[in-house]
Parts: sequence; C-alpha cells; structure tokens
Amino acid sequence: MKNLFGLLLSLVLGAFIILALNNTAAFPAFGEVDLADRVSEQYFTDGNVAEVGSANIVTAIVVGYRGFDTLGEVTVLFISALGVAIIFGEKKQERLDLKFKPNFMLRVGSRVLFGMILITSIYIIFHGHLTPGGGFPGGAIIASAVLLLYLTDDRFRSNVKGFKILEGIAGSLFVVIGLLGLVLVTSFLQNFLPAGTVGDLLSAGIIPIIYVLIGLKVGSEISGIVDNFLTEEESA
Amino acid sequence: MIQYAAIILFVFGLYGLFTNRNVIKMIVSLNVMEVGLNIFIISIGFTYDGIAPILSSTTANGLLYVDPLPQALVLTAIVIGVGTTALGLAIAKSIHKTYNTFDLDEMGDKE
Amino acid sequence: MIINVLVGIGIAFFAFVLQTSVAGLNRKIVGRLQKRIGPRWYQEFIDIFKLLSKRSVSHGWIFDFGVIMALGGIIGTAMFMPITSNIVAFQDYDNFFIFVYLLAVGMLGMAMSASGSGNPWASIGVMRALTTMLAYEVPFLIVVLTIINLSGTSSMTGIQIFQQTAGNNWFILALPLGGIVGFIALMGMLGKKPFETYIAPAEIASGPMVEYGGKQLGMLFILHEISVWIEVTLFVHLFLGGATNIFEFLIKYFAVYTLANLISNVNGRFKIDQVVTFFYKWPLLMAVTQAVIAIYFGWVI
Amino acid sequence: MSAILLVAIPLLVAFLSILVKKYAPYLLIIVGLFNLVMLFLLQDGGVIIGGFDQPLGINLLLNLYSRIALILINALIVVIACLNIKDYGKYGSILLLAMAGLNGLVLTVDLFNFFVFLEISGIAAYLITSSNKKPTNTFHYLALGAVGSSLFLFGVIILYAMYGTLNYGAMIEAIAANNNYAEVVLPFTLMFIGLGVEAKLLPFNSWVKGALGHSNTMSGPMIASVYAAALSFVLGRMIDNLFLFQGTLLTIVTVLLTVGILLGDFMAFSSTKTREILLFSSVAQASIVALLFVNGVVAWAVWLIIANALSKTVMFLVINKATKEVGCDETKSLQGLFTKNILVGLAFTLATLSVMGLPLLVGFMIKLNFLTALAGAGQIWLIVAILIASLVEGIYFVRLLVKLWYKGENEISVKYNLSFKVVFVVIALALLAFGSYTAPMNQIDNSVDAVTEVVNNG
Amino acid sequence: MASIEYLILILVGASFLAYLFTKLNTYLGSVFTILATMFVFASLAGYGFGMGLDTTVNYLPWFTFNQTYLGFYFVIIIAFVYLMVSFFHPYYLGQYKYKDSYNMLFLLSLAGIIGAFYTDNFLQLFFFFELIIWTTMFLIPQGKSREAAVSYFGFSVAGSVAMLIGIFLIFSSTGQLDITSGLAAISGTNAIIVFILFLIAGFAKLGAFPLHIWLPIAHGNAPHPFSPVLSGALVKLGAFIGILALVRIVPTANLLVDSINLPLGQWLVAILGSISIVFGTLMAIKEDDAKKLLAYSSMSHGGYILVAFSLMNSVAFAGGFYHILAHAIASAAAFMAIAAVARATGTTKMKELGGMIHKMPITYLAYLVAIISMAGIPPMGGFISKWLIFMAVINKGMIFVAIAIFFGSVGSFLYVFRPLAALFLGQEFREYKHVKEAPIMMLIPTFILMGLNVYTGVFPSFILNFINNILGELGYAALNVTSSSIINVFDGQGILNPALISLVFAVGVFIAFIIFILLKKSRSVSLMDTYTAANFVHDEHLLHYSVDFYAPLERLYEKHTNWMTKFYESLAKKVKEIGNLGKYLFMSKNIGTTMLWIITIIILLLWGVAL
Repeated sequence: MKNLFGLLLSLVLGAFIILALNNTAAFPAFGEVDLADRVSEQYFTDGNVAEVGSANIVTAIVVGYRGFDTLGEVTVLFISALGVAIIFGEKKQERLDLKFKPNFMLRVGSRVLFGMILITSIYIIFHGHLTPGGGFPGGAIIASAVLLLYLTDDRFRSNVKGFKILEGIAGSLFVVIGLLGLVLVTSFLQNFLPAGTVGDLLSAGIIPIIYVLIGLKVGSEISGIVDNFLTEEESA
Repeated sequence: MIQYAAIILFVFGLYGLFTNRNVIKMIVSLNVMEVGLNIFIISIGFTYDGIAPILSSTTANGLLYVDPLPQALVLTAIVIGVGTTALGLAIAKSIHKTYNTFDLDEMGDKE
Repeated sequence: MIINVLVGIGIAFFAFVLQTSVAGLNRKIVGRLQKRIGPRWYQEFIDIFKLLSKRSVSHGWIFDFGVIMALGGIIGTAMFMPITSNIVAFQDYDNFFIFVYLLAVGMLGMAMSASGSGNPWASIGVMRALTTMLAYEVPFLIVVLTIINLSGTSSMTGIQIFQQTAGNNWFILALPLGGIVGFIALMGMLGKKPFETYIAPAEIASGPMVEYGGKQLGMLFILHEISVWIEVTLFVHLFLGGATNIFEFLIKYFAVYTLANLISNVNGRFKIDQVVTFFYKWPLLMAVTQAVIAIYFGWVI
Repeated sequence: MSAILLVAIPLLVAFLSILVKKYAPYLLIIVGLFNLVMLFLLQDGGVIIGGFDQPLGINLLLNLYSRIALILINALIVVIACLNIKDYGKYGSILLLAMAGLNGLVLTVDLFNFFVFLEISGIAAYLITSSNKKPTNTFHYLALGAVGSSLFLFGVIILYAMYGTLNYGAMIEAIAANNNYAEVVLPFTLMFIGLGVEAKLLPFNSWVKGALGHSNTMSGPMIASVYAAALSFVLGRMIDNLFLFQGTLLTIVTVLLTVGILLGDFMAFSSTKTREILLFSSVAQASIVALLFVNGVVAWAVWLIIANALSKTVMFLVINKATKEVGCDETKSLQGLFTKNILVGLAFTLATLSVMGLPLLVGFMIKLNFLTALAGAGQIWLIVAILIASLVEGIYFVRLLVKLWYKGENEISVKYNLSFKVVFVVIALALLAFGSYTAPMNQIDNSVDAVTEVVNNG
Repeated sequence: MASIEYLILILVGASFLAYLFTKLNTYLGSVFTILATMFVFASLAGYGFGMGLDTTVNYLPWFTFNQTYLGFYFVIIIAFVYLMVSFFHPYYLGQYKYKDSYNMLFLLSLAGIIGAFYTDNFLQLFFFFELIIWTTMFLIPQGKSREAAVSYFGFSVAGSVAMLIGIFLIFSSTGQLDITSGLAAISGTNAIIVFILFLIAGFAKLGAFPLHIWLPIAHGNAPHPFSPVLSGALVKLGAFIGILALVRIVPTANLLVDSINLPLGQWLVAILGSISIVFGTLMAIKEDDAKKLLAYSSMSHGGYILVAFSLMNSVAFAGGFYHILAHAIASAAAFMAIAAVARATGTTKMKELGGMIHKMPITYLAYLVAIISMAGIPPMGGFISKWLIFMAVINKGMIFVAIAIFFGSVGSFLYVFRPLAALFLGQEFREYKHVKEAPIMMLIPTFILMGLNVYTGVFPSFILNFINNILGELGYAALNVTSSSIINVFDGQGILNPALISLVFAVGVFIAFIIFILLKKSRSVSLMDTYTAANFVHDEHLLHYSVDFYAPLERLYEKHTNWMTKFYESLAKKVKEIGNLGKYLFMSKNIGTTMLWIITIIILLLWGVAL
C-alpha cells in the first residue's frame, strides 16, 4: 500500500516538474536550444579556440576554461578513495576468498588482455584534447583493467602502496601546474605553454599534461577502491 | 521527449529511495536518480541538427554545434556520482560487518 | 490633647460600668425567664473584683505581656468610640476601621498570651476564635461598606449624623437585609450562643481562658466587657442611627444587648466549620444582595 | 598572492598528506594558520581562474562577508584540530579537504563550482561523521546529502537552461532583467531544499539526530559549528541575493522556518540526552538565521552565526569529552559534571547563556538587535514565535545547567586537559567582552553580502 | 557627586572583588559585600532623594539614564532590603557549595536593579530586567531544591518575553523606544494588546494568581538569606511593570458598568488581584513550611498591590505605593526572623519547631512586629496602606473586590499568627535547649526593620509626601497629608491620625499595666505545669499544638488546592508531547519520511506554477 502511494506521489511530482518546465517560456523546449543567448556561444569564436588550442571544445571547457571544477572533481574522487580506506580501517588486508577458483587459462589470458586495455586507455588519455574522452574515461579504463586482474586471479593483490603514492603525486602535480600558472602568468590554472595549432597532438598547452595526470590519478584511485572492496582484515 | 523521460527517471530514483529499506537498493536508486539527472543535463544542451563540439580541420566553420558546457558539467556530475556511490557501498559493507544485514529495519533495534 | 485623653479614659470607664451592669441585669432577666430570680444586678462587678484580688499563676513574661497588651488595645479602642453624636473623645478621628483593627490588637494580645501559656487547649481555643472571626468579619464589613458608601463618610459620628438627618431613616430600616446580617455578625462578635464554640465553658475547658486565673482572668473579663460594649455600640451607631442624647443611647444599648442575650439563650452551638460555612452561605449572600441593591440600583428605603 | 591559495594550498597539502600519514594533523594546523595569515593580508575583490574572465571561466569573490566567514571557518578548524590531534589524528587529511571544500564554497561565485565544493565538503562531512562509529547514521546522512546536492544541481541546470550563464552576478542580472517570478519558483525551490538539507533546516534534517547524537569531540564541533556556520553564510548569501522570495514561495518558506524554530526548541525540551538537546537547539538557531536572511536582516544574522558557532563549539566539546569518559550522555548520568571542574563549568554556562540570549553576553545584544530590526520590518508574528521558542529554550537550558552544576547520586570525575581549558576560556571571554563592548558589531550593514562585479586579476 | 553609571560600575567591580575575597575567606567576602551594599545604599539615599544623581554617561556609551521619583522609590526600597539581608551573609554562606559566586551574583543583581529603575529606554529596562533574572536564578539552587530555579526562571522569562513582545509592538506601531512617550503614544487595539502583555510580565514577576506556581517553590526552597530578597525586593519588579501598564497606558477599553466607572482592563486586573489575595490566603492557612507560608503571603500582598493600582485614583495609588514599602519591610523582617530560627534549628517546618521565644526572644519580637504590619494592625505600616486601599475600594463601591480584600485582611491575621503560635510560642522542645539567640550582627538589621515598621506606622507623613511627588509625576492629584494625619480626599470626613492611634493605644496599655502592677504578684510556673484535666503528660511534644493548625478550615477546601499546579504540569507535558511528535515526524531513523517531506514540499511550492 505504502509503495503504491509513494509511486503515485512521485508520478505527481514528475508531472508537476514537467508542467512547470513547460509553462516557463525562458526554459527552451527540448532541441530548440539557441546557442546565441548562452555563454557557450563564445567558446566557438576563433579567438578563444586559438587561445586554448584544443580541438575538442568540451575538453577545452573541462580543463581550460573551467579547470577549477575538474580540480574539485578530482578532489571528490580523492576523498572518496581516502574515505573508503579509512572506513575499512588501517589494519593489514588480505584477499577476500570468493570460493571461486579460476583455472590456469583464465589467469594467463587475462594478463594479455590487461596489456591491450592499458594501451587503449593510454590512447584515450593522450588524445583527450582531440577526440572525445580524456583523463576520466582513460583512468576508468585503467581501473577496469586492474579489476579484470582481480576477478580472474583470486590471489592477485595490486601494489596498493604504489597506487597511493602515484595518486598523491599526480594530484599535487595538478595543483603545482595550477600554481605555476598563477606564478608565471596571471591566474591559477592559466595556460602558460604555447597553444600550438588546433588539431595536432602537441597542442592546447597544459591541457594534455593535466589530462594525463588526471588519468593516472583516477586510475590509481579507482583501483585502490577496488582493492579495498575485494579484501578484508588480516584474520591472523 | 528524452527530457521528460529523464525527469521521470529522476523521480523514480526519488521513489526508490523513498520506499526501500535495503541499503544496497537505496544506493542503486540513488544512482538511478543521478543517471536521470545526468541525462537531463545533457538534454539541456541538445539541438536537433547540432553536431558534437569537436573542431576538426575538415569541417568548415558556420556549422551548428551542440552546447558543449552541459557536457562538461555532466562529466563532473558523473564522477561525483561515482564518488558518492563508492563511499555509500563502503559504508554498506561496514554496516553489513556490524549488523550482518542490509535491511535498515532489522538493524534498527541494535542501537 | 490631655483633655481628650481624659475624656477617652472616662468613656472607657463608663463603657466598663455600663456593660457590667447591663450584663448583670440580663442575668436577672434570663433568670426570670427560667422561673428563678437570678443573681443581684451587680453580681458581675463582684465576680471581677473577686478575681482581681486573688493571687494566680503566670507562665512566663509573654503570658502576662499578652494580657496587658490585649486590655490596653481594647481600652484604646473604647477611648475612640463616640457615645452620642456629640460626646466623642477625639473629634473627627473616630474612623470605622480603627475599631475593626484595634479589636484585632486585643484579639492578638489574648491569642499570644494564650498560646504562650503552653496549654494545647488554649491554642486550639485561639484557633477557633480566629476562625470564627474570619467567618463573621467579611459579611459584616460588606454591609459596613454599603453604609459608608451611602453615607459618604467613614467616621462614626458622620454616619450617626447621616441617619439622624431628616431625609433618611435608620440603616436598619433603610437596609433591612444589611440590618439582619449586622445583627447575626454581632452575635458572632459577642460570642453569643450559636457561635460560642471558642469561649464556651463546656467546650475544651473554655478555650483560650483555660490557663488564666486571678488577676489575669479578671483583666480578661474587663477586656470581654469593654469589647462587648464596643461591638454593641458599633451596632447601635451603624444601624440604629446612634443617639442625640445619653438616655436614647442607653435605651437602644440595653434593647440590643438584651435581644442578643435572649436569642443566645434559646440556641444550641455550632461546630467550628459549621460556623464558617453558615456565615459564608446566607449572611454573605444577603450582604452582597443588599450591597448590590443599595449601591448599583440605589434602592434605599 | 590571491584568494585562490586559500583553496589550492589545502588541496595540495591534502594530496601530499596521504603520503606522510603521521604528520597530517600538524600539516592541517600549519595550513590553517597559513590561511588565517593570508586572510588578513589579502585585499578584497574578485579572482579569475584559468585566465578567462567572468562569463567563460570561474572566478572567486573575496569581500568582507566571505572574509568574516573564512576567518571563522579556518580559525575553528585549527582549534578543533589542535584539540583532537591525539585521538583523531588519522582524520587530518579529511579535515584538510573539508577546509578546502568550505573555503571554496564560501569564495566561489560560480553556481556549478558551488555545487562541486558543496559535494566536496559534503563527502568530507560524511567521513567526519563516520568517526562516530555508527554506520547507519552516516549512511542516512550520505543518502540525504546526495539527494540534497542532486536537487541543487537540478536547480542550477534549470537556471542555466533559462538564463544561459552559470556566473552568480550575471545570473542575478538576468533574473532581474527577466523579472518573471513564476518561472523562477522551481529552480529556487530545488536549490533551497538542496541547501536546506546541508544547513539543517527542519523538514530536511533527520540526519542531524544520528550524526550529532552520537558525535565525538572532533565530529561534534565540526558538524555543529564549522559546517553549520559555513552553510548558513552561504545559504544566507543565496537567499539575500539570488532567491526571489515572493508570494506563495515566501509564505511557505517562512512557515517552514518558523515551524523549524518552534519545533526545534520543543524537541530539545522533550529530550533527556544532553547531545540531543544541543543538536535540536542548533537546528532551531539555524532556522532563526535562515529566517533573518529571508527578512533581509543580514548584518545581525552574520553576528548570530558567529556567536552560535563559538558557543556550540564550547558546548559540544565539553559534553562530548564528558560523554566519552562517562560513557552515556543522559543528563542524569552527567549530573554534577562541573562540581569538580569549575572553570570548564563557567565557560559552558557563559556559552549557554549567550545562546539563550541573556544580558552581559553577546547573544543578548544580537537577539535584541535582530528582533528590533524585525520589529522595524513589522514582523510581529515572527517575533512572537522566536520569543516563545527562546522561552522554551531558556527553560530546558536552565534545567540542564542546574543538573550539571549540582551533584547527583553517583560521583563522576571528568578531566579536561589544559588545551581544552584554554580554548573554552578564550571563547567564553570573547562572548562576555563583546556582550558589553558592541561598537565593532555596528560596522557592517545589510548590504554586506552583495555580490559585486569588481574583478581584479591574479 | 555620585552618578548612576559609577554606581553600576562600582557594583560590577565589587561583585568580581567579592568573588575573589570569598574565595579567600567566606567571612571577609561577606563583610565586603555588606560594605559594598552599604556604600551603594548610602550614596543612593544621600543623593537620590533630591533627584541629585547625575545621569551623564561616559563609560557605557549606549546606556541612557534618567531619574524619576517612581524609579527612585523602588530602588531605595530594594537597595534597603539588599543591605539588610547582606548582614546575614557571614553566618549563612558557610554551608553553601558555591559561596563565592553567591556574593558575586548578589551584587550583580543589585547593579541590575539600579539600572532597571533609572532608565527611560525600553530595551535598557529589558537588558537589566533579564540580567536580574539570570543572576538571581543561579542563586536559588544553592538552597534546598534544584527544580525551584527552573520554575522561577521559566515564569520570570515568560514574563519578560511577554514584555519584550509588548515593547516591539510599541516600537513597530509608534517607532518609539522610550517608556514615557512610547506608552503614551500607542492607542486602539495595540494599546490593549500591550496592556495585556505588560500585565503578564507584571503578574509573572509578582507571582499573582494565574502565574503564581513558582512563588512558594522558589521562596520556600531558596537559600535562607536569599528568600527575604526574593519576596521583599524582586517581587516589586513585577509591581513596577504592572504600574507601567495600569497607570501609564491610557485606557481605551470601554467602561464596564457606569456605576463602577472603571475601564474593563483595570476591572479585570482588580478581579485577578482579588483572586490571588483569596487564593494566597487560603493556601497560606494550609501551609506547614513557614517560608512557603510567607511566600503565599507575598502572593496575596501582591494581589493587594494589583488591586490598588487598578482603581485609577490617587488614594488607591498612594495606598499601593505605601503597601509596596510596608510589605517589603514586613516580609523581609519576617523571612529574616524565620531564617534566624532556621539557622539555629536547621528546619523551617512548623511540625518540628516550638517554643523558640524562650531562647530567641528578640527574633520573636522582630517576627511579631513584622506580622502586625503584614496583618495590617494599627501601630504598624501595613495598617495605613490597607486603610487607604479600603477607602478607595469602598468609595468605588466594588463589592466583589471588597469581599476579597476583607477576606484577605482577616485571613492574613490567621496565617501570620500560625508561625507565631506554632514556631515561637507553645511548649519548649528538649532538643532545642542548646539554641542561642542570633548573633549581634544579625540582630542589627532586625532592630532597624522593627524601628522602620513602627516608624512607617506612626509617622507616615514623610513617606506620603514623597509618594505625592510620584503621584504628581504620574499626573494624578496629590493626597493632602498634614504633618500628623491623612485627610481623606473623598469626603473630608475619613481622617486618619496614626500618631494619635498609637498614643491612645499606649495610654490603654499603660492603664492595663498599672492595673497589673497594683494587684498581687502571681507565682511563676513552668510551661509543663498546665491544667490537663488530671491525665499526666511528661513529653512536651504532646502538649504542643502546631500540626494542621487550622484543621476545621482546611477540611473545607482541602481537596481542590493544586488544580493550578496540575494545569501547568499538563502544559509542560503538552510541550513534551509536541516535541516527541516532532521527533517522530521529522527525525525518524528511516530516510523515507524526510524524502516524503521533500517531495510534498516541492509539490506544494509548484502548485501555483505548474497548474
């Protein structure tokens, strides 16, 4: 009974929100968005594109114009990883026995697959400013590779210590680049390297560097989280 | 149309949270809500004949682009969603460790 | 100033003599009623002077100081009381509330010495006296409120003159209900039969007087006589239009006291809480209706 | 030397602190002090980030309002860190991130950036409450926090869709230009509820009972004073500048807040656990602050936030330390707490008197002035509600004080070490001193939190 | 040239010094408190009478002081009671837990009182009003009970909250914040609401009928030296607020019945005042603890003050002001006497005490003089104020109020006599053989108060002249008072010459004394040697009548005496229930309810926009 009432209420809520959005003239209907009356129209002006130098405008926004958001977002991931670690306590961890014994073929095959996945993630990270993708998807792919190893090999333990250090360094380098921007040029996270020509690999100043750092950081953090989930206290 | 679907999805997420008592189910409905929200964010920037905001040397200028800003925002929103879900699952695991059940009602009495 | 004080003392002495003799006469009248001759009219004097000559017992300094303070208070009250509309010790200073409150000083003195005597019965007697006082005081004061409000003055001579003036007649006629309530309250004040519980000899060894003897008891008898005189004169001045000359006063005084005494002799005795409930039922109701009629609607006969 | 360092440095140190686990709390204190010093050196004005000016990039704004907020937040975090070095050392990096998040929250003038920092400080808050070892309560807080921030994001996106910009100042102008109240109701409701969850306003704050009810000497003060103060500052700025409260929205919000005040105090009146009393009273105070912002009494709301933050820090520290040693926080079991430690008792009493708003304390000056301001605005019914709530508050606080000062049947002995005492005495003296010397309080006026467009680079 | 601001600063400084001295040694600290209060009282009395205190302000910039006769009248009475009570501190503070804070809070509350009465700004009045409340609140738990402080604080703050709402109502409707012009400016329904709010504050502080629950609890359980201050001085704050409402606010309510010619508001206050007289008297008669009995008596005297100030003519006001003075002195003296007995015997319960007169005669005399004044019997001050109030009520012809007043005056005689008989007179108990009279330092205030009681009773002209100044200030005709007697303004006939009454009373006593001396000296006999109708009693406890002193009277109304306390308890329970309901509704452990609230609120808010 309670669920039915809940469902009814949520549907009413949804209907109200939809009706409210319809009734407001200022809210553009789906699809009829006119870039002119939005700020994002200026991202396409040649002057700005040239200055940032990244072909993929979304990456330009994510790292160039609104880099501070990305810094915040990376902190979010960092703090979640840290939180997960703290919640599971500091004692020595060992693998959770999942009562699933992988056979030899699976264990070896996954090693090969691991290499290929890594390559694709490297590609995605490095071409962040040219093609869709970038630091975050790349990092996620790295983490999925590590997860694959965890799943296929029940005694596999990634080098947690190493991931932590990598994560720390990547994060601090990101902030250091920002500070360099502040020191060398006028404001924090400002691009102090030449923007290069739009479209080729070594263009868009600090954006690719930052994206690499982000990729490494996201990858290490998520694999740290995966490790935390698949282990339990040392039962010695 | 997708925008309405997104809002309905968002509202279903709320409904899930509102009726479930199982911790994992609540995290799942939290994610459903966030997915709904992210789709809504994307739908804000969509124009019917707009193309992805990637400037390639071959394309001449003067083309109609989709609004890149919501896509940037949704990138952050997704990652934040992941962050919260990871933390939620960690807490769920620690709940399971102490009360060895995921149902909030059963653990209510063990104050 | 000295003359006024001497006149006052004269009035107090006159009060004592008058009331003792009237009490003696009443004992004769009541005797006659019960088909016996009754004692000599000056029997009361003899009792008092016999007591004063006896050597008695004292329970500490508060026991004696209380009696002195009581008698002093009553004498002071009597000195203020006007006998007729022109014989009064302190012109214009005879306010009604002085009598009510100086009586209370007398009561306080007696209560203190009774409780100080150490006998529990005395304290119980004092408690009963105070409870009865609480009972009869309030209806009486309501009626007096009506009288003062109508006559516009709170001095006794003023009220007498108001009743004696041509236009209006005595308050006992003008305010019939008030008169009845005044008389019932008078019975309470005097401690006459229906409300006699606090000093009746048959009750717990005559209540407050239990530990007294000799000169203390004599002085208390004097106190009793003067306080009776004050209360009856109050009734005369308030309800019977006071007096223009001394003889009119004596007649009225004798009539009121004898009537009260006669009623008292045919009555039984209330228990203490019955006294309180009685006074707060009918007399208070009558007093309030009388006040409402007289003040709000202004119907004065 | 720009305001961005207030956010960047704590982040940098936080990232490095996971490498040097042991020194995290000391790093925290150093960064906190560095921030405080910076705050006195920085001059007001906007700060561009990423090299692009306002419509494209994000910029921060440091004006008197955010400077006061930042000084309060950083100072309190340093104090709480100093007191909790020994037993909550491992939360050092979490506190660093909380500091970064809160500083960012107060400084940013970009709505989406605001959402990101809201999320950072939120997650830091979930982790701080996880130190209470009560996973269900932390989960409760996490779920509600996530819902709250999603609603807030929803509101921001709708605003972006309507007015095309994410920057604060530009948004205000666009709304003013458009000036159509009906269309703005949905986003503002969502954003108000989103922030309401974090700022402990009544219908949305069921997590407060769990989080603060079992708090400890680190999580109690952090959630009850630092987070409460930061969120109130930010909510206040939004209510005062952005939200267009009119018509039904205004009435419903006012009704919500008034019910929040009254029910907060009634709930505190009916609870016997000391921490519950404190947390319900802070719920009531939060609603009063929000109500003042809705009615435009900004100057005295700012001072109320500061006074509440300081007194709540003292009260929560005292009670949590005692509960840790006694084991249970029922008022009966804490009876006679101050018989042994008079100094702590005096500080706690002064703090409570200031929250109740009794003379000689700063709380009285603030209460009197904001009530006069409300009377000036003709809001008699609000005054009646606030005063009735403060009457009930007075009664249950006195009942608590009388129990704490006089011995019960069992003897309890709680030892407060020196650093606790120093903090308590300093705060108590501050409350007492500003109670009578109120000259500095009149400097700021109601326009202090206006979001100006002054931008200077660097 | 003493200035009000110096006085307050000195007092605040002295309170911290007192804290330090008492930390060193209780005796030293208490003596310091006495000196401080004495200095303040002396400078107040010295400069204050002629309105000589200068009101310049240089250290506390936002305070403004101004002198009024009304304010000074209250300050001098309360400061006097503080001084008298401070003599008791050296002997009592020894056994209290927080001795040093006792002295400090004592002086701080005195500073608050001086500030409260010397101001014309509402907010400043409220500042000092609240300061007094919380400083005195912390003193009460040092006595017997802790809950006393909570109920005292609850009712006092309820009063001050009502007053603050009234102040803001005035501020929002007239923009004035100073007392005289503010109260004069409001009109219409605002005036009625402010009138009611101020009266709630007055009733709460006075402990009058509807808000009197805290009075017996607080006075009965307060520390012994503090009860006189509580009932003698702090109750007068309520009178001051009541005066602000009853006298200063121009009555707009319509006249009730033309023959009574009183506005409805004033008439209701008179009725409530009379109810509190009757209620106070009935409860006092039944009370066994002496201090609680005196607390109920302050409640009924509070009722007298309220009735006096609601009759809207100068005779009633003069009676009210005089009654404030007479009651302050009398109840302070009575409480101090009981405190002296409590110090010697350790209890104030009348069941456990008896025959104190033999060991503590001077305390007995002090108590006797005090209760004569409280009962309103001639040679003492109480009689004059009661006489004035009676004359005013009779002239107004208010019957039901008159019933209550007469019942109250006679009833007061009953309940003041009860401690006299049960505590002081009667048998002397064996266990109190070692009891000695109170030390000299404690007897000084008792002698002063006795003298003052008699002085106010016999020579009232000086005080009445000062009251005439106040009446003039309040805009009412002065009472014509000659050097020796009060000429009643109603009919010129009701003249009262207290000096003459005392003289005649003295003459009467002298005559009785001569009669007593002339006759044979009576043999003095021990208290046990009494007429017990032949059954022989050895234990004096059996011969002491003190338990249920007015048994027949109590039986009449025993059953329904605490319906008011039940009302307040149910009120407190209601608030708790609402609190628990709130917890159930908003604070439940499952997230569903909060989500439900969020969804409903969004739907509610979108109602206007979406449809």
